[in-house]
Amino acid sequence: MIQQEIMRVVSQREIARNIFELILEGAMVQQMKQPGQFVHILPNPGLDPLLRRPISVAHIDKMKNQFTVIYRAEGKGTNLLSQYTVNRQLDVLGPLGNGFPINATDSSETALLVGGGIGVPPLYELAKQLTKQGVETKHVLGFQSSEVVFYEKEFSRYGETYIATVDGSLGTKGFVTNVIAEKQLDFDVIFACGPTPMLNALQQEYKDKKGFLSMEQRMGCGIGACFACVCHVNEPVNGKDYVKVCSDGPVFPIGRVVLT
Amino acid sequence: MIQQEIMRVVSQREIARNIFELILEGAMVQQMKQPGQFVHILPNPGLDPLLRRPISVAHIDKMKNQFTVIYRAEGKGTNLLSQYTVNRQLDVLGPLGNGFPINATDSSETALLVGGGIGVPPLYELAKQLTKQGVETKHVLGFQSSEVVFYEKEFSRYGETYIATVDGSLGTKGFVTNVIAEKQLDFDVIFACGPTPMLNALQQEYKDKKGFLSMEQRMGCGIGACFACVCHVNEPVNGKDYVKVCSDGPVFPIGRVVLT
Amino acid sequence: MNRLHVELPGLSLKNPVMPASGCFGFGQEFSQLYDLNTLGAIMIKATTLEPRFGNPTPRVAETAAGMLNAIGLQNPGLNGVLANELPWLEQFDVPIIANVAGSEMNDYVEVAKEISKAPNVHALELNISCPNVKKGGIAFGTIPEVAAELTKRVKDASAVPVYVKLSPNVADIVGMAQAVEEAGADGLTMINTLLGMRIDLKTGKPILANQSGGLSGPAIKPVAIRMIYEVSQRVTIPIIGMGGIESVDDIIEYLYAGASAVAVGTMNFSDPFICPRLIEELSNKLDELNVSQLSELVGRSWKSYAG
Amino acid sequence: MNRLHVELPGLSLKNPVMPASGCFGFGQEFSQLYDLNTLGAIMIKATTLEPRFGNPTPRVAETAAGMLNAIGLQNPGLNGVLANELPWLEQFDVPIIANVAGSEMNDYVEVAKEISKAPNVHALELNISCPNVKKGGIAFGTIPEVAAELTKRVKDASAVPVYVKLSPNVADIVGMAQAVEEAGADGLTMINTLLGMRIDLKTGKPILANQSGGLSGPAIKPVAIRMIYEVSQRVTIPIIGMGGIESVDDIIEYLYAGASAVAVGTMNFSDPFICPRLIEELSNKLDELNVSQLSELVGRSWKSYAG
Ligand SMILES: Cc1cc2nc3c(=O)[nH]c(=O)nc-3n(C[C@H](O)[C@H](O)[C@H](O)COP(=O)(O)OP(=O)(O)OC[C@H]3O[C@@H](n4cnc5c(N)ncnc54)[C@H](O)[C@@H]3O)c2cc1C
Ligand SMILES: Cc1cc2nc3c(=O)[nH]c(=O)nc-3n(C[C@H](O)[C@H](O)[C@H](O)COP(=O)(O)OP(=O)(O)OC[C@H]3O[C@@H](n4cnc5c(N)ncnc54)[C@H](O)[C@@H]3O)c2cc1C
Ligand SMILES: Cc1cc2nc3c(=O)[nH]c(=O)nc-3n(C[C@H](O)[C@H](O)[C@H](O)COP(=O)(O)O)c2cc1C
Ligand SMILES: Cc1cc2nc3c(=O)[nH]c(=O)nc-3n(C[C@H](O)[C@H](O)[C@H](O)COP(=O)(O)O)c2cc1C
Ligand code: FES
Ligand code: FES
Repeated sequence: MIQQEIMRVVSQREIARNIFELILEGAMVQQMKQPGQFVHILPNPGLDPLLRRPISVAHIDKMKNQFTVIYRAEGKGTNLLSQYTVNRQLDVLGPLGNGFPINATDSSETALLVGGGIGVPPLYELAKQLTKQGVETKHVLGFQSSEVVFYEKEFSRYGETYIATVDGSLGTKGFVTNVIAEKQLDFDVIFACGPTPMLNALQQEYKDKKGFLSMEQRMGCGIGACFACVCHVNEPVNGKDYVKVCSDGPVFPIGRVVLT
Repeated sequence: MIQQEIMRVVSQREIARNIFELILEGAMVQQMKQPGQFVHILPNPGLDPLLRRPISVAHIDKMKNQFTVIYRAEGKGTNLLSQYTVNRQLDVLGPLGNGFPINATDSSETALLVGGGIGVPPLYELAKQLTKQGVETKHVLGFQSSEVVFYEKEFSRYGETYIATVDGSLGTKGFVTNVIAEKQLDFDVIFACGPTPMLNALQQEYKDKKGFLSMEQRMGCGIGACFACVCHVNEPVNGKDYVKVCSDGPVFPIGRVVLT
Repeated sequence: MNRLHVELPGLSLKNPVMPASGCFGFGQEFSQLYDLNTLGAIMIKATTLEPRFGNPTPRVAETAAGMLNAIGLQNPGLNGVLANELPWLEQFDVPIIANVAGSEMNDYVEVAKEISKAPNVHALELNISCPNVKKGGIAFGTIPEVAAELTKRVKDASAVPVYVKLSPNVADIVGMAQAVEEAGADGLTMINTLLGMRIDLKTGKPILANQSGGLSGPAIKPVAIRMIYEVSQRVTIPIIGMGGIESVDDIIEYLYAGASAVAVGTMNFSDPFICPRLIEELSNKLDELNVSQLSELVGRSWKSYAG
Repeated sequence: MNRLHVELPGLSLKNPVMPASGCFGFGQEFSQLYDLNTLGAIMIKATTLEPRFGNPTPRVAETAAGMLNAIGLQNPGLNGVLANELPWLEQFDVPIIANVAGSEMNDYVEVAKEISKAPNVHALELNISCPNVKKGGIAFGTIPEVAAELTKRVKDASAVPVYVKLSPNVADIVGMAQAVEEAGADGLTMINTLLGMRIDLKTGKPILANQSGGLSGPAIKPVAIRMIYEVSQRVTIPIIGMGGIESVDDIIEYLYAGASAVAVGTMNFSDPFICPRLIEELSNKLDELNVSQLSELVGRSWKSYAG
């Protein structure tokens, strides 16, 4: 069930340049089902900024009633968010959307998790849950440069982890697709989250593979009511020629959504 | 000189129902000349609320680089202001306006200080400075009810202090004018700050006395540039048929401004 | 007697608060959050004759105390709404106000005729003011003669009262209101969005794929209040007011200005529970204001009243 | 060569940032805060033929990310401005843009004729859009034929280039802009305020003594951007943009939309040092954007450009 909750800030720290890891506590955590779901955070009470910000759930700790998000402080809202200190309260709506279907993989299979920039966070909870299920996971994480790389060690705990940076300052120089090609990575199912050009490249390359892509769109409501976040689909789904990223997604089977 | 300064909150406490005493620290304090001047406080960075709030200086401590304001948390801005805790920073413009001319009184005279509600604060620094000059001060302070009375003890330190409350829950029942009449208070010069009807009553009653009234108006700039805060005058001043409360005032000689 | 009750043409509202069209879909999503029976009414998303996909994305952009949208009237079309959306809404005891849009007058007339027959549709909201479609939309909303003609034809076709939704993008809102009143409108809803734009500093291009969009939210409230204040004194039909409502004080301000009921749009996104919350708070507010009937507040800003 | 330099009819600006009319008086107050020589230009408060006291108070009210004003063109009149204000401003090396207002066409013409002779007045800003005066003002700003006629007559009388200040309270801003361009305007300034109102919940009456007033501040920025985007593509004269500017990013957004220079109004009140601050930041921003001349940015949102 979707809840609106005033949650407590458990911790906040800058883990790479302008990249923040924020841990929140509250009852909503019990409702979180899948990696890849997101929450809609109001960065400020009051009217400026006005809208909530969609941020993926990066780690769930049901025992402690806590979950983690990782985000880049970029615009007005995320910059305000980065100023929240321990014990301050934050208005969160969630959990929202449909995440990565972890049951789509069985324990004999290998999963390739591909993340780009701030698309990396939801893959962390995914890696954890897949590993727990006995699935082997490999991780390819792409960033602009070494300064904004985060969670390399954390991912390594769950499986082989490769880094790509656009400027070559860490790992392979170039994009995640370069790494996959160069290392000739083998896998049965692919899970990806990141900028649309990255998803588009993966969708073209692996359209015949089993795979799931998590999308981004500018959002209004975050719950499916405003039609802000629609995408065209390649074939009608439930008689509709579109899907809503917020409530039908953000995760879709590879090949479903028209990416450009 | 008018300064814009990011000042430090030294303390904030609720001294009566919804009435807050806030002490701020910064270099601007050295520029404060007269009791009755005010500062223009931005209750929040960002755009909501947008405008500064004019608040009178209630006490100046040049030694410590600190000054005090006392305000009622009422609307959006003052409610936000009341949430500032120690060591937080506040954007203050000031000191603004022309305050009470303490040299208009000499030490042989008696001054009557009349305040209504949130008009009381600037009289406190005035009482202090007049007393220091050897002027005898009497204080008549009017409030709605006992719950919102503040600084009675503090004023008593400088001179006789009478309280009026509209509901009679403390002191004389009624208005400050009732007290003055009832106690037959004698004085050479009157200083007043409070709601316009109170000032109007005083101006009519004591138009032939030496006196100074501090006015309120909704403000834009606070420095004389926008013409938001003008009042008609009974006789032209410097060839003008109006004064600006923010830069010509907020204190005017009794009889100068048209009050209605 | 329920103090929040409001009686308007075709609408017997248990309270004056309803979600605004386009900000609440057809109710299904919000029904997962709270009981829709609490609402005074529901203004459903615009319905056009044919299904529409709407505009490319991005369709929304944030602005200071507001937002822009260019959804482009995405909706499943008249048949889809009649077959799926309205029947689903029948489970609730809430009057539906159907927002009707189109590119040609005939489209409007056709949609109005059919949708007004649905049992739970108690009124139509004639959307002559949508800024986000290339044909029709706002064109109907800026020329009084065209708006009047359209109103007349829809009114003739409709089985229920017709409210005309006015565009604020005009120099003379009173003239527009009077034109549609004369043409037979049973009520007005105002305001729709102001035309606006934001440019993406990274790309240098407009953020919205549609370039411009409709500005809504608290930023536009003063424009709405001014227009309702002016119009309510010059027409005799009631007004449902909207534009940036986010608090119970805002509702009171709208009533004082001359609105008889209100709709909440954008703020449903920041606070999805806003409608039931405002309805609850409104009751307390009436105690505070010491009024026995909501209607006493309507038009207070320009009516002289005792007390 | 100074990268911030902007060349406009009558105006050779060392940078594109100036205070907007009515938000800076005649400069004296702000001169106590910083050196006015830093400014690109100064748009002084509206000057009318006779002195005016303006409207009763309250004259301002706050709104979400904006404010309303109904000052009512208080000013010392043509003679006062010529005798005191303009001579005082001569100490600064800053071009003055004189905002001209009136109730009758003849008033405008008379003021334009005389004030344009002042040595430091380099351009006029024809205020056909003030919402706060009963006669004239906005009436001139909503009817293209009237605006054109006024522009023509003022242009004939003026010794310096004439910029016409457009009102956003119209359905067709492009039509208005083209009408005044054809009538001889040398430039446009846009936008003036939107008409708005707020009601005082304690009294039930409008907060402003004048009832309605002009909405300004960040709330209106998307409306201004949209109008400048549309107009700049359809006229050949330059535009000075304004409406809610509060950051250097806002300035870039205005330039991208099609403005050649910008004015800052309301935000002078919240941050009295905003103009010099923005001018300083703008220089760094050009480094960041890697442009050698500000003018390269003008109209980027609709011009196709390499890179
Ligand atoms: C389902 C989903 C999950 C996401 N998960 C993460 C995450 O885990 N970590 C992370 O750092 N970012 C994530 N994002 C992107 C994040 O929402 C934006 O970076 C953020 O909204 C930008 O807000 P701002 O205040 O920094 O920028 P502003 O420029 O102030 O934003 C203005 C408006 O545009 C919207 N907006 C701007 N950029 C984006 C964007 N890229 N995607 C969607 N809306 C945008 C904002 O939400 C806001 O409404 C996610 C986006 C979606 C849709
Ligand atoms: C020279 C001067 C000195 C003042 N000194 C004090 C003081 O020492 N203590 C104190 O409690 N109050 C003082 N006031 C009044 C104080 O400025 C208002 O109470 C305050 O601005 C209200 O802001 P808000 O956020 O509570 O209300 P909101 O309703 O959010 O205010 C909205 C807008 O209206 C303006 N406004 C509302 N009420 C008033 C008012 N009574 N006077 C002027 N502007 C108003 C606000 O400044 C703001 O621009 C003084 C006012 C002036 C002009
Ligand atoms: C995302 C969005 C979609 C909208 N869609 C419609 C619509 O389909 N039909 C319509 O008449 N108005 C539509 N509107 C306008 C609203 O109904 C309302 O008139 C306007 O937003 C002002 O109210 P607000 O400030 O409370 O949002 C839409 C507004 C938004 C924000
Ligand atoms: C208090 C105030 C007074 C104004 N007076 C004038 C004026 O005399 N002449 C004029 O053309 N515009 C006047 N304006 C409009 C501004 O010049 C500007 O066009 C408008 O406020 C939008 O810019 P902003 O949002 O930056 O304030 C005034 C605006 C304000 C807020
Ligand atoms: S954000 Fe509103 S439908 Fe997806
Ligand atoms: S507040 Fe601007 S002139 Fe006084």
